[in-house]
Amino acid sequence: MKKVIMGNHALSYGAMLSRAQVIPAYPITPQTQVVELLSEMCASKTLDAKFIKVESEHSAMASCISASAAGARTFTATSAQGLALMHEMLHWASGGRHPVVLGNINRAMAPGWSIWTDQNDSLSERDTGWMQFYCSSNQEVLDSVIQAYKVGEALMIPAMVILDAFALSHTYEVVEIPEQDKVDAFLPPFKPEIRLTPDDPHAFGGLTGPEHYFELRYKLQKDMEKAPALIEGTGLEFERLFGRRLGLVDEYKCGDADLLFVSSGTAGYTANVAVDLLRDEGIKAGNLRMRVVRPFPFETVRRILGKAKKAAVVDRNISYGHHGIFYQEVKSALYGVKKAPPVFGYITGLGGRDITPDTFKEIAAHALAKDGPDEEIVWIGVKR
Amino acid sequence: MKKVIMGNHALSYGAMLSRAQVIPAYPITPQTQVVELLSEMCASKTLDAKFIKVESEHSAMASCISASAAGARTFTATSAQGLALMHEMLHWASGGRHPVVLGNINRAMAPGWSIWTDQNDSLSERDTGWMQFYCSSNQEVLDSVIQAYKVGEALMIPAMVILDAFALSHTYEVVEIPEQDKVDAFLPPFKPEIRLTPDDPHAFGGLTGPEHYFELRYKLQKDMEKAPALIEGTGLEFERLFGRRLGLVDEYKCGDADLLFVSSGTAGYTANVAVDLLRDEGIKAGNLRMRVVRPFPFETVRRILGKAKKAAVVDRNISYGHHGIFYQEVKSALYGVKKAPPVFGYITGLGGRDITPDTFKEIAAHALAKDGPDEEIVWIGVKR
Amino acid sequence: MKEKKAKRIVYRSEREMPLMVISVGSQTHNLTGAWRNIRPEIDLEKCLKCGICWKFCPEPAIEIVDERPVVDYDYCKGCGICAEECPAKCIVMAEERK
Amino acid sequence: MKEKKAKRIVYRSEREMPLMVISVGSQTHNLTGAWRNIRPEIDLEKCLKCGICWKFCPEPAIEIVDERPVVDYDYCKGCGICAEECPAKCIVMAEERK
Amino acid sequence: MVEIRFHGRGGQGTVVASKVLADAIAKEGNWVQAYPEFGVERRGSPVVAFIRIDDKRIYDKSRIYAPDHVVVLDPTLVEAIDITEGLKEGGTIIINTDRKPDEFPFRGRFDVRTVHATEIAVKHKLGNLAAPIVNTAITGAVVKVLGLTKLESLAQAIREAIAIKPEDNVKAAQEAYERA
Amino acid sequence: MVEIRFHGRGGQGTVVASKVLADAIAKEGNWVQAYPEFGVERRGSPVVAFIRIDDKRIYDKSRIYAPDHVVVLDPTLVEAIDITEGLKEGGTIIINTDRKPDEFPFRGRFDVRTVHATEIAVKHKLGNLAAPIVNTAITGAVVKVLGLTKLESLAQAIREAIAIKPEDNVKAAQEAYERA
Amino acid sequence: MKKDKKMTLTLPAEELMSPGHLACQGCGATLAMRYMLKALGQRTVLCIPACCWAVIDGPYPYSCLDAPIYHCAFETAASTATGVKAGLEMTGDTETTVVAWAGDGGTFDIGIQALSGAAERNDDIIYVCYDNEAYMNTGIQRSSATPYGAWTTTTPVKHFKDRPKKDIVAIMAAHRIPYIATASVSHPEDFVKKMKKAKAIKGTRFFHVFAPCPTGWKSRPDDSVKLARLAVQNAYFPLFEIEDGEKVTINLKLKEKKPVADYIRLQGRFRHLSEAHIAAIQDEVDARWARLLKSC
Amino acid sequence: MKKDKKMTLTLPAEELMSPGHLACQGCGATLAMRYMLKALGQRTVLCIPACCWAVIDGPYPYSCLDAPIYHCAFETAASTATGVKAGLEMTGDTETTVVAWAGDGGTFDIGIQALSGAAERNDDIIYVCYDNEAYMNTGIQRSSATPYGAWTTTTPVKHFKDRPKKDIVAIMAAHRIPYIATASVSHPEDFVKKMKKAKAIKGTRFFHVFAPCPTGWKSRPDDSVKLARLAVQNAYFPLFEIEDGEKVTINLKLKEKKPVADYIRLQGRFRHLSEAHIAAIQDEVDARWARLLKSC
Ligand SMILES: Cc1ncc(C[n+]2csc(CCOP(=O)(O)OP(=O)(O)O)c2C)c(N)n1
Ligand SMILES: Cc1ncc(C[n+]2csc(CCOP(=O)(O)OP(=O)(O)O)c2C)c(N)n1
Ligand code: SF4
Ligand code: SF4
Ligand code: SF4
Ligand code: SF4
Ligand code: SF4
Ligand code: SF4
Ligand SMILES: [Mg+2]
Ligand SMILES: [Mg+2]
Repeated sequence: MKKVIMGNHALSYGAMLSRAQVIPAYPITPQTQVVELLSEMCASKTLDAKFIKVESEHSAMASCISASAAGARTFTATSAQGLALMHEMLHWASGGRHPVVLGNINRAMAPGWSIWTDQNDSLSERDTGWMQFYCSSNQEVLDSVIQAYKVGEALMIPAMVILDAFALSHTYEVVEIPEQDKVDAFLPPFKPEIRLTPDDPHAFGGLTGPEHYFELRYKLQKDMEKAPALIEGTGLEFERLFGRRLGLVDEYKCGDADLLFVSSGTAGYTANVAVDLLRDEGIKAGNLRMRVVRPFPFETVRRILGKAKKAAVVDRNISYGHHGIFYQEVKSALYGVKKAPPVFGYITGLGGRDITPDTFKEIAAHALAKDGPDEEIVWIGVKR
Repeated sequence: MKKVIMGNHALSYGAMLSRAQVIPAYPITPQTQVVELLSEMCASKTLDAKFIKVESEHSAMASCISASAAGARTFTATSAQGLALMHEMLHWASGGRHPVVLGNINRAMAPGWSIWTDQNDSLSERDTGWMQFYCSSNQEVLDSVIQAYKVGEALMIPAMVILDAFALSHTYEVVEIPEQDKVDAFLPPFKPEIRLTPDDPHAFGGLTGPEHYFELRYKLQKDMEKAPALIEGTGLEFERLFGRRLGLVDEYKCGDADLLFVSSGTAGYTANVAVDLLRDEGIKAGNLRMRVVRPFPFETVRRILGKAKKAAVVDRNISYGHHGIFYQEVKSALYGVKKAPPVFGYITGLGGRDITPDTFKEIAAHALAKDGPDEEIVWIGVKR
Repeated sequence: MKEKKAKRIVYRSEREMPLMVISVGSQTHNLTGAWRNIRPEIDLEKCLKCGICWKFCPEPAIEIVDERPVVDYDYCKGCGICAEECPAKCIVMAEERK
Repeated sequence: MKEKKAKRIVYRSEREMPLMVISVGSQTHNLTGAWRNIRPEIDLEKCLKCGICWKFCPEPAIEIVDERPVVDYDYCKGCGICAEECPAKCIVMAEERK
Repeated sequence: MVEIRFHGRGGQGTVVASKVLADAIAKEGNWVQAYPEFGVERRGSPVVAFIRIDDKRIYDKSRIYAPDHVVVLDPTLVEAIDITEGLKEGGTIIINTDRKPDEFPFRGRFDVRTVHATEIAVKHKLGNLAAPIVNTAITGAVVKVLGLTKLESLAQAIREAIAIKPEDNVKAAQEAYERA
Repeated sequence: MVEIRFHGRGGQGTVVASKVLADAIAKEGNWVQAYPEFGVERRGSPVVAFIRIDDKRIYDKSRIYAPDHVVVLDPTLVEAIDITEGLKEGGTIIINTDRKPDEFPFRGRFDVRTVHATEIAVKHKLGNLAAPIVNTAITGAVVKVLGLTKLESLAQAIREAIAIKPEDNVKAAQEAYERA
Repeated sequence: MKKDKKMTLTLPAEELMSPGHLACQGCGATLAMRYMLKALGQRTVLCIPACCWAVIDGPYPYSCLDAPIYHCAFETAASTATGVKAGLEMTGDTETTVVAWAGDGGTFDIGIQALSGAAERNDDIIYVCYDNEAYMNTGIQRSSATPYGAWTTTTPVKHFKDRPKKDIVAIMAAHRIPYIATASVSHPEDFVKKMKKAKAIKGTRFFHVFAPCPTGWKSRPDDSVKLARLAVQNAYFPLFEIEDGEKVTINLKLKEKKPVADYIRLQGRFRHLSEAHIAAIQDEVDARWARLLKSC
Repeated sequence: MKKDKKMTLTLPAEELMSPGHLACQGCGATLAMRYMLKALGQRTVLCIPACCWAVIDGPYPYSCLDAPIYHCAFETAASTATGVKAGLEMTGDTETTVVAWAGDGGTFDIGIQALSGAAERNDDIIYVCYDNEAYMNTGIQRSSATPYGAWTTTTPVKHFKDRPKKDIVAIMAAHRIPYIATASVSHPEDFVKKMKKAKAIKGTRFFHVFAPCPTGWKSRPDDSVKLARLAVQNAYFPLFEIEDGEKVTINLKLKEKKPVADYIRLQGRFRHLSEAHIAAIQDEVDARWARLLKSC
């Protein structure tokens, strides 16, 4: 069934169709509609889940974790300050191997208070052991939630589905809502091998000395390394059932491109518009949209970017005292790759400053005019 | 005056000599001695400061931030879970431009509970806009606290002084405790231009729309970019007064090295032992110890590593789904540098697994046997 | 008290902005009269000078000028509390011109 | 009840470990008798069989065997509570051999 | 690609109007995007919403700066703010008012249409005169004037979106369609 | 480089012993490192501490696995655990006990020395027989046997480190020095 | 009009809040701020966490208040105020009053830990909770201050709030802080008087302020003051003080209580309630009032 | 010895805690756990945040308890328990008792928000706070449960704790949860009885358990039970229950209270206190006891 829904509701539908069982959540702009609809669904029994009206995001994630340990499929959603308040518990979910799924609306971090989009909230959680899926359309949001459960539960690793504030969260788009029975066929119930139950009593997460900790974390990374192939495979399976394919990245006219944008989120779609405009002007541009950031798709990035003449990485985020985070990671991935292209790093759109097709055209003009980057960071659109 | 003190007390002495005025803190192993000594100092008036016995680390950082806004020099210390619980407030301190200084004892993140060292706690805060100083001796801890105030207050950016759990926090070493008047000469009182006072009323940190947020964050990054030179300059000034020099990095026999370790923390000193052992065996090894990670010392790293034949980056941390964090960032910094060497990435010592001179010798043997890295991550010391 | 009816501040460059996220201007540049679609009109003849309208205006958009209540239409949002609370019932809420 | 006096578990490889940080063995491998430097000795002749020593042992290291209290010295840490609480004063804390 | 901007007040359902319209348009198979102004909406304060329509997938997620048309739900806004900002030359302006198009100063540069949606809403008992709910009524006028979709699709979209008095809302939209 | 391991029980001040000794050694200009076992110390449980001494700056921050000497504060530990683990062949073992060195089974492989620090401590009223505080006394014996520093430096270090009855502690150390 | 008659102002004339702010029409929280500043004067630092007031104040680089404000993280009103007080004292200012100003969500829920900590330390701050009975700034979600029976977007009509309102005053009283007061925007003179009294006390002082919200309550903007008054008069929100956690003084004695139904019926958020529900609410109010009387 | 006489066991024989655990000699917290499990039985899930018990249980891959445990983050005992209960229910297990088991620091301080939230929602969990009156696991720092006068490493003798102990029971009573009880390791039969009673009640149940800590109190390990008993007998820690936040029942009536000094003098942490200080403590205990009697 096709419906015009907002990005936030795409998250709610995703959780509903995935039959999330425990949903502890706390409101924050611009996420509120996610939980409002879910609480409505629980009240009206459209969804057989326990909605827990926690008193903070910290508790939301704590409850997700322990409900997951008890064997339930769990969902929550948040944004910016709320995600940040969960930080300790994000480490916990991954270290404890609890495949929670969290919807995060990308919003700039305070202070000053902002409710507008940038990626610093979620990217500053890149080291917490969660998978991260960045979405560019409401359809992708909904589909990603379902896939995140599938991949996450197979690997026992939690996953975030991420969308831009307003530009996606509050934007209505046409979305195909899959049928429940088809989703059920794709995503079986969550049945973890080990769970918290008096039938098979274990202590979870006790004091772990230097003799054992290293190995447990090694396992986590090794399972993370299985994720890229699994995500691709899951994408294929999903395509067979639903006709839509999502992979680690989304290539738009990359094949013959002289200049490749590396982009993400809603800007990752706007970039396509710029690619077409540039091609109209005779410039062979392309766009590599990064959907999955954790695990980082090393091979895919190397394969695609390895062939480009130039790459322009567009970051709506920054690691202060370093570079844009995609820029940093793309360069790192390409290091040592033979004939890897010059890679330029651009920062734009922080705190909700709009990113338009013109932004990309300005970036293209800059990158095309130089042989290689001569500044650590190129700022686009800042009033200087 | 020379004293044999533990690393935690080096933090306390650093804060005392810097005349910290407000110290909100919460205990956590292995940091407790820091706050115990400070609370003792406040009780006995050795230090004229307000010690606030907050009920959580989140509140500790919130109180640091607002006391700093009110114009006081503030200090706190924590570790692992405590640092993680501060995460939202870490973003706040930097975004609000409050030069708080925080001592962090590197401890592995739960679950399982660990009290032993690795760097994931602080490195997973690398994107929060704080300067980060990693220490290798108790002397360096004490000196770094004083320098962190000097640099931080000049730029209005907060700073972390970081030391390994037990291997430094609980290890007693000989430390030269500088005289108070010399420290006073080096570090003048904190007098921010803008502060929270009814004499000049301003609202701090209000809602900041897309028209302004970007520029404010641009300023933060631009000031961060001033830090490397300032840290070097401050190190020189400190050397003139106290006879000890600390810079962005610490080079040990790097000049002619065929194989350069890139290391940090206490392992960054143990590496020196391995360098000597290897040189005894005729292998020209060297060690580049990273003291400052934020701001990332791009130029210094490029200059020193650009000349090496091979580099082996040793990470006591990991960004799950990616690489060791130093490995990632060093490669990123070297990307596009002509004749940059092959860089190998090793992960070892998570959760307090010991890193010994032999660990480095094993790493050297591995790196020397290959032309270039053929695995994403080389694990050292994991029981497989 | 900050400047009455302050101007909107326009920064053309980051260099003009203070280092910190701090306020340097008053909200009075924001003429919230535009929010109003009904307007309070005070019949001063009936007024008791009790000050209740002044007391309960949330903006505040009622000033005391020469010992009588005056609505500042630049700011009055038209909530109607003054009319509701006026003991003399001498404030009426009239429709704004459509 | 988990195995009495369980063995210490030795993992030689990460593959032997469960995926999650969970317990799979009992703490009884840990013979806390080594912590003791004084040892409770029960004079069963005087014992009232009241069970109070059993009740208050924090380990618990006192078992009821054949209707009488028996200290398990593998675990008794020598805290002395049993001796302190015994109403018959029939438990004495003796020094461990030095 | 067609881009439309809606002007209303916080609490008047401006976003709902744009959303219902988007819904109706999607029913005909077009691609569509609708979004509110990205800000803080306060009861009474002027607010804005947008829709973007195309016959192919819409990749552009940037904001609309130069709409083709403007729809004004609350006539008092015409004086309070500049509703023509960025509007393309010759664009249509649809205003809920009892006044005539030529009473508006910007009449020359733009194609001004008026419809008394408030009257229609009140007639169909959607709110009251002090607080009429005009958002569905006005969509009828928009569909008529701009011809973006069929009236039947609009009616369907209203039925699906509006929980309280759906049929009255449909009727109001129909009447506005006829009278616009 | 000299490396020493201390064995005691939680609550007995084992770490303090190692720290005081480090202090005393540093007073003679040597570089020194002292650290406890990196674990959870519980009242009564066996605990360990270490020191590492060199005449140049000590870069090595790894743990000590093969000490040159071992010091045992609590004699009951000799039976409870393996205090010789990793100890270098011929290394010295200093034990607080009233027994003779040749009463210990490992006598052959190592150089066993005994001193009745408990008696000395009790004599100087450091704790009581049930809970004697032997940590300072034993350091006197260590300084005598291993000759790492001067007795005067040890006395000074004890005075600086011990807040309660410093002089009695110094005297205990001196007596242990003499009797060791 | 009697030209000669002087205007009667029952509140201090000084105005530290300027118009142009971003509150909705008829916002009770805005009145509360206005009254508090009249009582405390300009030498006051405000710590405001996320809540409607974080927006009402105006965006960067503006502020509608003439007192300094630290806009702080949602859960940190109390710990921020504690820090400000310590910072001011250590830099030589011991006079300025430091106020934490938070909504019910920021107080009853996400901020209660920091508040409890400050109260336990008896930090020298005034904590004001303006209570509009839900998370309004994020669009009307339930908080633990939301009363039984109310609709919010997270307590939909089909499953309206089924737990009673958390008794924050009792919780604070259990902390035995020197001063606690309730206040209502319908009784500004009482509000100002108690706030001035609080200013003179040292230690942690707590205000629970009733602040109607037409947007969130689905009430008419012009009813805001009336609703607040009704709540006082029907003992839904009685006015009282507690000193040292023990000494209770009722500021407005009620001879006969108005029925709660009058109050309920003016608000859209209660529209779905049956007579039986309202009777239950009346019972609860009666019981609370009886407890209060007993505690004096 | 009378060979024929049967042993008298006043507690259930079932032992769900095995020896080999890592508590100090004479640990009261360990006794508390032993008693609780005797009362609740094996179909119990424990949620244990950072505290001594996180260590006592034993390191990975061991546990000294025969009930499942979720070792959770310090501040999350209550929210973890809430999640476990929800997770079990949604997977078909509605029988298992879910217990949050936390120290005083994890309850009075860093965990109070999660606890307050759970209580407000009346989540179906038993929350047990074993109170050893300081952060012991990290080496004896003050918590808000540390009593007036006590030394800890953050309340040094020169500046000993100068604030009274937070009244957690009053705070929880203000939440009006169905069941609250105090218990002491010196009175295990009473403890077990009340715990069994609590097990049968639905909603949030709170236990405040007195658990002496020889390490932190600088007391003799063999005095642990004696200290707990003295505290009950001198009304320093009276045994009582509160139902629905209102109905108070004193479980152990005290005809005459022993002097507090006997209790104080056995503990090194109070060594520095003068007679005057102790008299002040006695007054405070008397006042609290009087309040308790009044509230019945
Ligand atoms: C950590 C965190 N979580 C959530 C939010 C989102 N948030 C901002 S204001 C608010 C509601 C505030 O409610 P209340 O305190 O009652 O004040 P009101 O808005 O009603 O005035 C919420 C949930 C936030 N800013 N930070
Ligand atoms: C966020 C966080 N802060 C601090 C700690 C360190 N910590 C662990 S246990 C503990 C003290 C616990 O005290 P309490 O709850 O009273 O239990 P007890 O140790 O006394 O049994 C502290 C401070 C932590 N684990 N997590
Ligand atoms: S209508 Fe409202 S805003 Fe306008 S003057 Fe009256 S009270 Fe003030
Ligand atoms: S409330 Fe009415 S009577 Fe009183 S001053 Fe205002 S207008 Fe006059
Ligand atoms: S001495 Fe303590 S541990 Fe040993 S048996 Fe007696 S009570 Fe148990
Ligand atoms: S306490 Fe004493 S009398 Fe009672 S059973 Fe034990 S040994 Fe026997
Ligand atoms: S939502 Fe309510 S509290 Fe917030 S500004 Fe509007 S009226 Fe005031
Ligand atoms: S420190 Fe106290 S509570 Fe903790 S294990 Fe030891 S005796 Fe028990
Ligand atoms: Mg509110
Ligand atoms: Mg405790």
